[in-house]
Amino acid sequence: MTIKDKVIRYGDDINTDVIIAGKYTKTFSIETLAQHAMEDLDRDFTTKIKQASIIVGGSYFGCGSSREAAPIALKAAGVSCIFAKTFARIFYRNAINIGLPIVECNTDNIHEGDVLVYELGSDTVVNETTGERLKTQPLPDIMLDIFKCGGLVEYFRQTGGY
Amino acid sequence: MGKTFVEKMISRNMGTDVSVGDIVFIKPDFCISHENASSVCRTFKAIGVERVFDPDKIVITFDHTVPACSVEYANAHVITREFVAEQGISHFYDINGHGGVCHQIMCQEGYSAPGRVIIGSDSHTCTSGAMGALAIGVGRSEMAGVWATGDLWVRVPESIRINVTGRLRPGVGAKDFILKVIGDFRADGADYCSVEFCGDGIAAMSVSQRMTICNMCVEMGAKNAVCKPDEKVAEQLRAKMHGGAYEMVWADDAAEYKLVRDYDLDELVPGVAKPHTVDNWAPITEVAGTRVDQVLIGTCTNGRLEDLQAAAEILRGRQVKVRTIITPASVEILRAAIADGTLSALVDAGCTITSPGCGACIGLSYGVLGDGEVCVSTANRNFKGREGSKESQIYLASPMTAAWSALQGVISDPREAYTK
Amino acid sequence: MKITGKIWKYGDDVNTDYIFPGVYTYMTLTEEEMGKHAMEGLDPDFTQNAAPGDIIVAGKNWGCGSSREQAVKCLRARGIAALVASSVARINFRNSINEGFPVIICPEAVRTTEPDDTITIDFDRGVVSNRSGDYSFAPYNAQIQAIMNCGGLIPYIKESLKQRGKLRQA
Amino acid sequence: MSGLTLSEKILSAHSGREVRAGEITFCDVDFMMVPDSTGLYAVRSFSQLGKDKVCDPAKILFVFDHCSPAPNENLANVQQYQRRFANEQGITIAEGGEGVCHQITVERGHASVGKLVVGADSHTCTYGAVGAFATGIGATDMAACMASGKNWFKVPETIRINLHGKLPKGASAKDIILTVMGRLGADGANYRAVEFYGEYFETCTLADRMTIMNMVVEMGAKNGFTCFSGLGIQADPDAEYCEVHDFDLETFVPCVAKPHTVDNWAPISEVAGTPVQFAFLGSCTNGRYEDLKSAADILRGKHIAKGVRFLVAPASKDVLLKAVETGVLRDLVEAGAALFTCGCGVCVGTHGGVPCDGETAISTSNRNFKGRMGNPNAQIFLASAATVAASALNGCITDPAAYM
Repeated sequence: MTIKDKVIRYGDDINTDVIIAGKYTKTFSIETLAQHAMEDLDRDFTTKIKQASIIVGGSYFGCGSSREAAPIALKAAGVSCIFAKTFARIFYRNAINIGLPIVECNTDNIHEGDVLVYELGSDTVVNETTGERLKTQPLPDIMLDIFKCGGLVEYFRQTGGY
Repeated sequence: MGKTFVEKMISRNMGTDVSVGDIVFIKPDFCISHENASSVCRTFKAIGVERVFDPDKIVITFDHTVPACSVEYANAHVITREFVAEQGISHFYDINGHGGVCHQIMCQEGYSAPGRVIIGSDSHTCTSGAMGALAIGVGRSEMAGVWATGDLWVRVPESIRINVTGRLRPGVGAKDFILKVIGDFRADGADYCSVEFCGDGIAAMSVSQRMTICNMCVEMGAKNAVCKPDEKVAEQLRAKMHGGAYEMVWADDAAEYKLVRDYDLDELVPGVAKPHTVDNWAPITEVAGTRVDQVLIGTCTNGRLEDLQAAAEILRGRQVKVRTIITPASVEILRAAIADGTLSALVDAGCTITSPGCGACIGLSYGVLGDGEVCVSTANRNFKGREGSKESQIYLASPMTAAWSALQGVISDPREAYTK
Repeated sequence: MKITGKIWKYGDDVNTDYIFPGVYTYMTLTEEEMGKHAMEGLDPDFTQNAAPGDIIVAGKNWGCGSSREQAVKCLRARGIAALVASSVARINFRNSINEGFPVIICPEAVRTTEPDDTITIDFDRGVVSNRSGDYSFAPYNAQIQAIMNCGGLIPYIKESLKQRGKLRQA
Repeated sequence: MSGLTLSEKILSAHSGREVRAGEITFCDVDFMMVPDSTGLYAVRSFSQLGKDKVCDPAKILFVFDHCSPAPNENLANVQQYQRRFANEQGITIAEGGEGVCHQITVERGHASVGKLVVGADSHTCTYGAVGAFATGIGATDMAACMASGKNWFKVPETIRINLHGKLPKGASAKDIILTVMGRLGADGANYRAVEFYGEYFETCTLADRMTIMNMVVEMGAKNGFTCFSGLGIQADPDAEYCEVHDFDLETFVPCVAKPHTVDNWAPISEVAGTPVQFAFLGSCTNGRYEDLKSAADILRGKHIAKGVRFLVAPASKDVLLKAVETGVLRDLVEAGAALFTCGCGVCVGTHGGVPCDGETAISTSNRNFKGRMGNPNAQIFLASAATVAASALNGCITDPAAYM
């Protein structure tokens, strides 16, 4: 599967409280989560996401709490993939576990509005706007297996568990 | 012809004789508002008056949403704080370790006293009748009018007299008495009336028990309720009082009543108000065995030290089977419960303590009920959805019944606690 | 003055938690927002479909419970023209007067009004008319009528303060 | 080959083979802790996995602490959903008001030396204070773990931090971790384990160690250990560390993390005098008896400043009872503190003690992100229990040293 879309650019240390505030996380309503995603960081996010589905961050994206509602909210809002220099550990696991593609690469030269093209699982992402080709960090095998199944629940259903 | 309590009070306040049915303007000695003060402030500003009629006669407490459980509530508190500062209102109880439920503060801090007129923008303002005051609940816009003018229009009401004899038996509380009265009168049985409680049964009760009784009279529609003031009230006021000298006022012997009823406490059994109306009384034996998910002990009805002590006496050294929430009616009560070991006994027994205030009673936080859950509550209302889900059920009961039921996990007769 | 409207019929003891649930009570809402939650605790059909000019017909002890005046404001905000009840709980009655919301006490009219009725209230004659007949009700006391004539307590207070020269000049 | 770090040792013991940093390994998990904040997703994911029963209910604890007693109908139902699942499966529930999950897990001995513990909460790393390999995971991760009793782990590299000398008066464990974090940065230990060493740990309390371990996740760490002779497990002397940092405790001072990031460190002198309207003492970071006592020692016989709201939420019932028994709670309440239900309370902004727009809060908790306490228009400073108490007393950020 290939992802091709425009970029919404954020900085370093995007934490889980701004991705989805604690007051909204105790719900199964995907709509509620989608509606309040990034609310405290970027009031225009829900508008922007209609034009651009790729989020690019700096280092340490998703730091903070272990709330799985953070990647769920972004996925529900329509985010197709997140690129960052580094991700916080729990967010990284959570994103893969719920089937939201995330990729580590050097994001320094990616800007708001750039168009990225990425074949899921490949080791390169192309910035169509600048022509730059960026190396991506491969997923560990276990995470790749989980991701290929579409998430951890599906992985368990298909493989019967660890 | 003699005068009832309320006729006497209004006549005194007006300086002229009034009789039932007259509509007159009276002047309050103290006005009480809680979180709805923010709305009162807004309406007050809309009226266009610069200053409140008397900043020393206005009391404001935060109790319904403390500490604030959302940004909306937090910001609403600010509106009141700013108004309080601007108007120089000195009797203000913020979240700073001294407040509590407004009605508790009125009695505990000695704003309410015999012969005084108390107006509150809360229906349970009638609680202050336990102090011998004429205490009337009104709406919030109305309170803005009082803040602006110092006047309140009232219709001089008919009166009901309830003579109480006998003594409460072990396991039977003042709450059981008032639940029975409301069950008998029904939800509108005292609509627009002033209800007077007297007799040796009332005289034998503590001020705290009288507060439980007066508190709930609005649940049968009363405009106000009052217990005959006595030395017990005077003693409490000697310890702590605001405002000037007060005067004991009581009805004349020859006063005329719409209704007179007699109750004998010796015959009283523990009871509950079944869902979903306060007048849906049943003796405890009828509902014993009903599954319970949550127990709430507290509120302006039964959140005083005596109530917590009664619960602790039953719970000490035992473990509750269902989640049991204790919400003291004021910080002062919490402090006393810490000092005398009541709090430790309750916590040891597995109870959860929340910040003093209205707590779960109003369904705004601190123990909201989920779908299908059953709560035994010492609060004053069991309307559908009152403490959360519309699919939940609330049984109103005494602290003894609540505590004993918490131990069994089903509604249980608290008299067993005193025989076992 | 005379009003005619489609009615919403309710039973006895409709309390303030039904008319305006507690969860909204301590939110700073506009009257329009209050209107959106009217009767939410009891009747979602009303909350969805009540229209301006409709009239509520209810049994005894309407509005019992809390002192929350939003239980009147929300109805007025929805454009409800009046309430006809067998009796009204004290604080709710006061709040209605203070909001300038007409409340008519007329047990006979309540008893004979069918759920699908349309009724007419003639305030000048003091008569409620429904399919089965005309039923008279007692007029307001003069003091209360004075408040109602001003449109509620706040305008009334403004008016009387103006006359007493106490109101700040805007 | 070099020796093993503590993380390598414990993960090896749970893998049935020796594992080294960088490897991915499947381990049997000793204990799983599930709080109400993430439990709803864990339960839902579990119900989708296709398994009927959890691996072993005795290895699992549900704790209702993030929003208990329930603040609204939705959360009441969310808790009921988890309660039903736990009851069906025979899992123990710590009900609302029993305390913060991490405090309870340690108090009840579920986390102890050499154990492998996972929790569906990022601050699970707190249990490194008692020598457990403990790390936070997400809800679906937890569901898979409850089903299988296993999880996969990437063996972390370890950063070694040596603390030299003695801590000056006024400074505390919280100041240590805030300062270290300020130096290393919020992602300074991302994916890694942290081992703390130093004379300090020979004499400090368990509460101090828990405070330090609690916050290692705020610099990204997967887990951590506070190492001292009595811990019961030691890293090999020749273990390999990816980084080593040395700190001189003598130079440490009371400090804060300024809004809106945990590594936005400042010495107290830089921010002293900043007005505060709201003070919070509690949380899994600093809600223990020792914290309440250090605040009471400052406030005893005094009263907090007018215009300040000071909320105190003991981390557990045991903490509350001890504070009652010793008079500490009375001192706090008499000084104007408002008691809040044992649990996460004010820290997470979901059920009580939300600050107003434009307010400045000083808090003993572990996060000061924008909106953390429920209002994005408030400012949060993080500090020690003593600093929070001194600041509540004066109505502005205050160096506690003068009051100690």
